[in-house]
Amino acid sequence: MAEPVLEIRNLNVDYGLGDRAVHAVRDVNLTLHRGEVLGLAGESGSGKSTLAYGMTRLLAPPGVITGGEVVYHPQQGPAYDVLGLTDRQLRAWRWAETAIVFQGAMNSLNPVHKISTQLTDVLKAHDPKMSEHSRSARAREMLKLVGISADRMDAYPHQLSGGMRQRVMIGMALILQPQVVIMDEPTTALDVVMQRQILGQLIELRERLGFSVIFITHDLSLLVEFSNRIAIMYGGRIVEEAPAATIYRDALHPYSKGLLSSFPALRGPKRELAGIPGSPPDLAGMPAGCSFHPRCPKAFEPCNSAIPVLGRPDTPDGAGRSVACWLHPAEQPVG
Amino acid sequence: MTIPTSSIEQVIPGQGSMAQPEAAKPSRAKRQRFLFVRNKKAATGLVILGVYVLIAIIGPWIAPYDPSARSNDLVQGPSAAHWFGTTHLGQDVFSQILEGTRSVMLVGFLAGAIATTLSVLIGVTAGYLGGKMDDSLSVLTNVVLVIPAVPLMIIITSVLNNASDTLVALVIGLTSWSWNARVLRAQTLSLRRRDFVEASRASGERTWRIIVFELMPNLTAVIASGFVGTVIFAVLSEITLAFIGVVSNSGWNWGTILFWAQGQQALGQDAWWWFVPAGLAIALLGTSLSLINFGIDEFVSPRLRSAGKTKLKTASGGTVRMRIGFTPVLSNSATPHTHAKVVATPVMREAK
Amino acid sequence: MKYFLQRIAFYLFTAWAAITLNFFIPRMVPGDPVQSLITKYQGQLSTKSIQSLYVLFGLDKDEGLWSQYIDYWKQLFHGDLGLSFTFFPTPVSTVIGQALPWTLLLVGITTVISFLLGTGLGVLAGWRRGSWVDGLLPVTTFFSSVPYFWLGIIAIYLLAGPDSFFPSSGGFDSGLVPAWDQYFIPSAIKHSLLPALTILISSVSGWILSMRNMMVTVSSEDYITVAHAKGLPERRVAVSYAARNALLPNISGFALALGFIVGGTLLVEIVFSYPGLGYTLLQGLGAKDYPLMQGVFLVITISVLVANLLADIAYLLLDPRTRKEG
Amino acid sequence: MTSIQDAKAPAGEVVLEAIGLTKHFPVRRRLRDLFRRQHSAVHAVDDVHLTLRRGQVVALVGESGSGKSTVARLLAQLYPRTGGDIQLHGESTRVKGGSSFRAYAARVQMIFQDPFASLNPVHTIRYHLTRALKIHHNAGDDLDAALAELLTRVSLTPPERYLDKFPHELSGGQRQRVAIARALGAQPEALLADEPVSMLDVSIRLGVLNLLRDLKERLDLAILYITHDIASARYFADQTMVMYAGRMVEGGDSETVTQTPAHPYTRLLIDSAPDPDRLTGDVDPLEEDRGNGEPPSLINPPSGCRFHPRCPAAMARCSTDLPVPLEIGDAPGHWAACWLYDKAGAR
Amino acid sequence: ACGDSPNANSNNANKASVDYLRIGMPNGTQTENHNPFAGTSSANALGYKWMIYEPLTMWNPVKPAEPAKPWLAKEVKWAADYKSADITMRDNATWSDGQKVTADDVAYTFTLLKTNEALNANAIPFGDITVNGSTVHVTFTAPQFVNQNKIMASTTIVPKHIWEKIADPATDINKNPIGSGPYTLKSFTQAGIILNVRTEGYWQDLPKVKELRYTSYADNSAQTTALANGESEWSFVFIPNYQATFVSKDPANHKIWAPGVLGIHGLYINTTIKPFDDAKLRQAMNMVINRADIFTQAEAGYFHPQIDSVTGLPNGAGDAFIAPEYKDKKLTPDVAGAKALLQSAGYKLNGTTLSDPSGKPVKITLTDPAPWSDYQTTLEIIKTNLAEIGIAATVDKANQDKWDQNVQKGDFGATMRWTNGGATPYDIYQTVMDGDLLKPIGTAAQQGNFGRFKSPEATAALKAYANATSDADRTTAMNQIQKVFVEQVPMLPVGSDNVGGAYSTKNWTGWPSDGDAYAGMQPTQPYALDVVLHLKAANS
Ligand SMILES: Nc1ncnc2c1ncn2[C@@H]1O[C@H](COP(=O)(O)OP(=O)(O)OP(=O)(O)O)[C@@H](O)[C@H]1O
Ligand SMILES: Nc1ncnc2c1ncn2[C@@H]1O[C@H](COP(=O)(O)OP(=O)(O)OP(=O)(O)O)[C@@H](O)[C@H]1O
Ligand SMILES: [Mg+2]
Ligand SMILES: [Mg+2]
Repeated sequence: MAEPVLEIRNLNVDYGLGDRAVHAVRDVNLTLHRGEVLGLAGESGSGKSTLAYGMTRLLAPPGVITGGEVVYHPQQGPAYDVLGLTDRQLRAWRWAETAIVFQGAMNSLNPVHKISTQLTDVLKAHDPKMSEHSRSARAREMLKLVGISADRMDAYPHQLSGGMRQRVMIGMALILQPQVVIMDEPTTALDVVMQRQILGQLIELRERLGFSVIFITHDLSLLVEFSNRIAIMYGGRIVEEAPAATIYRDALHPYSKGLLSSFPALRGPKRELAGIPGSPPDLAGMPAGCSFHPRCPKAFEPCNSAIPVLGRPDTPDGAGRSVACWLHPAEQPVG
Repeated sequence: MTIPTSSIEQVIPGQGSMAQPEAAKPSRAKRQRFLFVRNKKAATGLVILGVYVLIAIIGPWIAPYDPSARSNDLVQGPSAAHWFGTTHLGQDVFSQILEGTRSVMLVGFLAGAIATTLSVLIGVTAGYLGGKMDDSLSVLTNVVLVIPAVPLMIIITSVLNNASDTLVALVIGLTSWSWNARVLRAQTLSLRRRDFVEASRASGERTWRIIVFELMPNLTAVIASGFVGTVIFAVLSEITLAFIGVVSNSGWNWGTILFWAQGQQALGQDAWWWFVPAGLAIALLGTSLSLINFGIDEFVSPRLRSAGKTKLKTASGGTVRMRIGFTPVLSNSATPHTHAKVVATPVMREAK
Repeated sequence: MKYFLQRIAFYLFTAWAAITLNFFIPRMVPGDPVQSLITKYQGQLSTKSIQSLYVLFGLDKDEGLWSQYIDYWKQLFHGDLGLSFTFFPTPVSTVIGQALPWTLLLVGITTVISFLLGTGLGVLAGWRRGSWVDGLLPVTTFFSSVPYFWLGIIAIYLLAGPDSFFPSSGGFDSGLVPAWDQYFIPSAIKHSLLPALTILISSVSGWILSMRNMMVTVSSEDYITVAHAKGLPERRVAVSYAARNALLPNISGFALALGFIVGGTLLVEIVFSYPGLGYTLLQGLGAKDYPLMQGVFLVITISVLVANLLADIAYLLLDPRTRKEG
Repeated sequence: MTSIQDAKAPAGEVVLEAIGLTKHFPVRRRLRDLFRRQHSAVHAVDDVHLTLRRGQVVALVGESGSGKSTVARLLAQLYPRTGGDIQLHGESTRVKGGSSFRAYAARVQMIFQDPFASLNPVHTIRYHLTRALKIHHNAGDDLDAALAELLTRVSLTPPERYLDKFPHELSGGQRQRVAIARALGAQPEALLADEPVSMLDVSIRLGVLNLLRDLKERLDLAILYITHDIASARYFADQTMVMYAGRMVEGGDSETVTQTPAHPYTRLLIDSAPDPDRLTGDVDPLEEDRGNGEPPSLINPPSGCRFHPRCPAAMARCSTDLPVPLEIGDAPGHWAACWLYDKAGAR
Repeated sequence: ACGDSPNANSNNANKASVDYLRIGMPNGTQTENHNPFAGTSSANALGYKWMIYEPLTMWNPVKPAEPAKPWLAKEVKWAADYKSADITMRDNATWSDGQKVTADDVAYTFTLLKTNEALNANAIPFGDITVNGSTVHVTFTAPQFVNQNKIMASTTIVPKHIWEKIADPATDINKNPIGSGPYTLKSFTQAGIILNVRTEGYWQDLPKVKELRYTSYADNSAQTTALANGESEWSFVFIPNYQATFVSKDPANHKIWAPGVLGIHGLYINTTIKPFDDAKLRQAMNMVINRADIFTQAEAGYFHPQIDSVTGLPNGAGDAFIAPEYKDKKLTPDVAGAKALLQSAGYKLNGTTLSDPSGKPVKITLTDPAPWSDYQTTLEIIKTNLAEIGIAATVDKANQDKWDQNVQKGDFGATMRWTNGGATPYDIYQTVMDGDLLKPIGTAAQQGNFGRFKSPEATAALKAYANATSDADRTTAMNQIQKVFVEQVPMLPVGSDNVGGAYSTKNWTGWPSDGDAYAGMQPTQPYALDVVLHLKAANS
């Protein structure tokens, strides 16, 4: 496999402090390789966004990172821990190395500034020496790249449609040619036609520019189609991680299985829709042991007492994947 | 149709799936509404206000002297006999303050209640009904808003002979509802299209029921903070009116004290004890009301709550501040978190 | 544009209603200007002069309210506000003209400074929550609850004295004549310091608070996080992203405050004998000077409405979302 | 206690029918429009025919802004309509407010998209349901029993556990169930469900949809199921109608419409739906022809077929003539408003 | 640098010695109006009209019985019936534009008043006005004994050659005042008016004060602060506790002098209300008022000098007019006497409640406008005084306009109010007792007799006094008036008006005083000019 570009090691993120802290992300280990699309799925509240914001240190108060490392491998030079950077270094790292596209583009764009301003101020912040002219040329180029004509440069966000705004965001994310692009549900507000169009474009750009993507959504079918590898989160932990096709064909964790059988398929024979019984766990009062066990149809004795570790499963194709389930005890923990 | 019925069985019947484990959600149901009392600011405000209310009720009884009674101690400084000193007629300032509290509180709260009622009636109705009704009520609101309140109060009170506290409260109430009405109208406009209002309309509720039972409870906090704001305004107005001597009521309030003090140039005679306490009493009352208002604001919008602790200790002993955009890192070692127990021994798997 | 015409129509209608009220309200007051004048000069003005004053003011003729109202509008359209009684025979417009600049300068500049200062501090308090600015809040709240006339009087007592830098009253040294020169301006500024400070202290807290709250609300918007994620310098995020958006809702509050410049700080002008409009209004009120009251009310009404209209326009200019291109 | 009717009426009876339903929202006029006679308007819904039958689910699919919610609100008589007719049991109805509206609401109820917003946060579940029963005088003598029955019906059992909770104490799925129970409180014949699950989590959606289908079967309700997720329409609806820019473009049996879509727009929709079986990163074949992919302006909708600017198979005639519903022929009742199927008029 | 600035030489710091006098009045905003006839003009409100324009004679109200000094007129000769007067002008007076002051100017001024009702503030009934050389002969349609000083000593004479060109003298603001006085207008602003001394042409020695700076303060408090700070050197204002507020700030220089004049303040009693229609009751009330308390506590020990005489005539100014029978009758609190009087009149005092002969408790409402704090304090004191004889009084702080209305309509119990003032006690008694001014309850009595006091004797005596042609007749009438006043007590006199002022001797000395009472002390009255002419620089 390709070399890693971003390694998350034992990341822990809490909301709040002390006893009342909510542990939203726990001991997450995840590696993003160069050029790949890593999908992150899991139902609402499972900690996907927290993970994304946590590793970039963008989490708003009362979020705190209580432990872990986020090791970034730049194209040149030694790897370093993003969590150890000073504020100034972090500002320089942001967007130049890792850019983020959020869910609602309307909310991601400052409503009172023209999109040209918002595009160029990144350039100004990261490369103050760049001339006014070349900044605007670059912005124009990015817009063209995402399929928006350059004459919309002077438009305000509200003058663009939802799809166009989302594309502006994608263009903005790529303007500094970062190594990693994190996309947190970038298309949920859009309808399917637009969604496909934008994702298609993104994949194409990734092939041309060679950046890696962390793609967050809870729509598994979308992930299966668009990403190389998928990690599934539940209750703040990664419960399974495998190549997209592998997961789709043969999910090991009962939760992943449940997710995959929760949505109706449009094509092919009508599948049985099993769904997942119960409702998502309350992060403040997590059940002991495996957090999924109260909803798990296959729960058995160790599940309610011990937390399973993410590790390579004891299955024949266990090589490229890992799972945290007592049904498939880890042969060797990841991380 | 080949939808497997099993799925229904699995999801619906009995308590199988959707039933919640009982303990999962503690029932902090109704108490949530009074949670704002737990806010430190609101609690402080309420305590101070409580003292004022108490004085308003029992003040005249605990006053050491008749506040109007003359004595031979003319313009005496604070002493054991006269805590806040005396006036040019030898009246006891402390007793005047105690006695005056009632009038101030009465006018403040009555005017606040009148103005709030009017603003709710006009603002919410305008906001909910819209159209012509909204237009005419908005013009009314704006006209009242545009006419300067204090001069208007002066004019109206001068029409009334011997305005009692109630009448003064009425005048203040009638002239100061418009700002809140505007705020409420805007709030209602944003609520009106909310799904739950539409939903109760769709389920066939009558208009007045929607306004009273669906909209108003959601406006409680806004109404409450409007009320508190109007009370402050009313208190200041009453005191201003009394201070410039246009209110003709004969009783004591803090404005009357200030009026006498200023008429007798208390500060010019260095009789600060005569002038200062009433002003401080007003300021403290105003502060307590503002604190309550803070509490309400923060209750409505939790974002406004100051983060309890903003300075954090990191594992290495340094401190970091909680701030937007730079999440504090308390420890960046990659050791697994303590609460994840790694069980080394593989557990027997159930036969498939 | 349509929106604009609608607003203007709305404002015109409101103005009409308010001006009509302005006409009727002063006439509700009992007593008449002549009597007030006599009582004002207790014993100094002989009661014999009553008749001469009625003749002088032209009040010896009886005229119906309605025809007065019609005349009032006729006069208004000629830009004529009538003659003041208190300052007879000075036209109301002259009285207002001589007082208005003082009020505008004192209260106007103070309001602007208060807004700017309060907004600035509010931005700081909202951006850096829990810092020292937050600690300032309870103090400013306390001061904003103090009746400002009280504060003014205390300020005079404490700060103005025989040898003090601060004069206790007036708009400028009594030996000077208003002129743009090196004698008058410093004197005018010196005289405005205490009243300005009083207004400032009691009004700044409102701005701090509302700006802080808006900042807090805006700070949690996604685009602020995005701005951070973009690695923009903190100042740019705070000013150009957060404060710029947080300012918008305060604009209309500011406009309204500007509109209330005239009517709002009546007592400061009285306490400091400041030759402004609020003080003039109070004199008019005391003297049953209908024309003057009407005139001042008209100025207030119009200024509030114009300020609101300006706020609408400012909003239009500052918030591109309202700028619907057609 | 018979507060909720269980008796089965003959299936297939038409409950609610929309005939040529049209809704134009007036647009704020601008200065230069003053000199123009014509008032511009958002053509949100144009000439929509829809039939809801007892015991049947009709799905209405289409992209965002195509007018689905407007249709639902028109049917619930929450908006006055611009044109067309709504027939309840064959009788034309137009109600605005007051008791006639209540009488209508007793028979046609609506469920809103967002279960988080459609319950008043200050009232308990008990209040919501009591009101639903009382407005339509369905409470009977024993209110508690009626409430319990309502909750049981939507599988919120035991009822006592939920009655005194506030909406914020319930999960999304539970809230949507309460919203459904509230609609059922009126004992309606028709239920208009406007995207009832789009705000719910993947794992919870299924439960609510299954509940709706169960209700349809047991209570013999006529249900309009609005969604933009065409796959769920396939699974849960008997009939599926596709809307595009305010007009119906295709309709028929759900399986047929989803498996053999006739209208180019339906095809685009189905091709765009995420499909795990597709190869990773496969660029869509339709990509190039799709124009800017933007839905058309509804103020000045395209002439002729509203889809023609984006249609890969557009013909000259598509930009001029408004297509009429045409029978496809592959399955009974399958139609599409597309000139491709105009065998007679083919040139 | 700024040579042409009007303020260039106002830079006070540069001046070696102070050559200006700062005069203040608490009269609020002023607008430019130098019309000496308009009551609303700034010239009137601040009194600077007396520095620009002059009267015919200079009258000293502190010694009202003394004859007025000739001023612009060399001599004024009244006919015995006071229905005509001959005024002879001095010949060395000039207007500030250089023209001579002539008898024509006087005749013109009188004609102006006669023909303009609006300007004739004292309602003087002018008859024919003729000029003969430097003498003006003026007749009146009624005897003017009581008005003589209003005509001669408080009418500003204006130049004919200027005023005849003015279209409407009533509404003209007289932008460039040309007068005969020693000062001319330098500048006007709403905060201050500056007068410059004339360089030449004044008919007597020019004053030492080179510049007069008038400032109008917003209210008493601002004026007092200014006085205390030394920003104001001369003013007429009520200063509460003047020792502490004013004098103590500079004991060597800050002074107050407040001589009484013929105008009084007292408690008007509504004589139509039972049982207050009973003179005995009113007498008893009069006996218990503690005027000393009122003087020290309500009037700050100076403002309304205490009245001692039972006739209600002020000490000093009134002495000359007191009837022989009342010469030594003083008003002193006498509770026992009052009780005895009441008992004899059929009233009963049960504990703390007085009942009238019909058995009803005696109650009274005392009313005055809320903002008049000295009156309010007075009422508070009267209230406790009345309580001593069992009369339950309540103090009502009325709204000023309502109070005005109610007092005029006779809708009040008792109220503190002032009387008109003049050169004789006539004005005082007329305001209180004149039956010609009596109006039924409910109709506004604008000129006086608010208490609805009905006394044909008093009315007749007042008429007799005004129309008398000899001093003896006048004395008789005056004695008669006083008798009615003392016996009937239509009003309870409390304090007199004063013509006083607060001043500072820091820069200027020569102010009138008890020892040298050459004039009153109010800066707004005609004699203010006389005062200024007496001033000398303190350090010279
Ligand atoms: N400020 C906060 N305080 C306490 N808990 C929080 C806070 N913000 C989020 N959480 C909790 O953290 C958990 C993870 O939230 P997160 O937003 O990361 O979920 P997510 O997987 O992104 O969900 P979604 O799919 O809805 O976006 C949730 O259970 C949420 O309730
Ligand atoms: N009250 C209204 N006034 C004006 N235009 C409206 C109004 N309501 C809806 N529209 C417009 O009508 C069109 C159809 O809206 P509608 O809400 O019915 O779409 P929808 O299909 O339900 O979309 P979604 O899937 O996003 O809910 C849209 O263009 C919308 O902007
Ligand atoms: Mg998320
Ligand atoms: Mg919709």
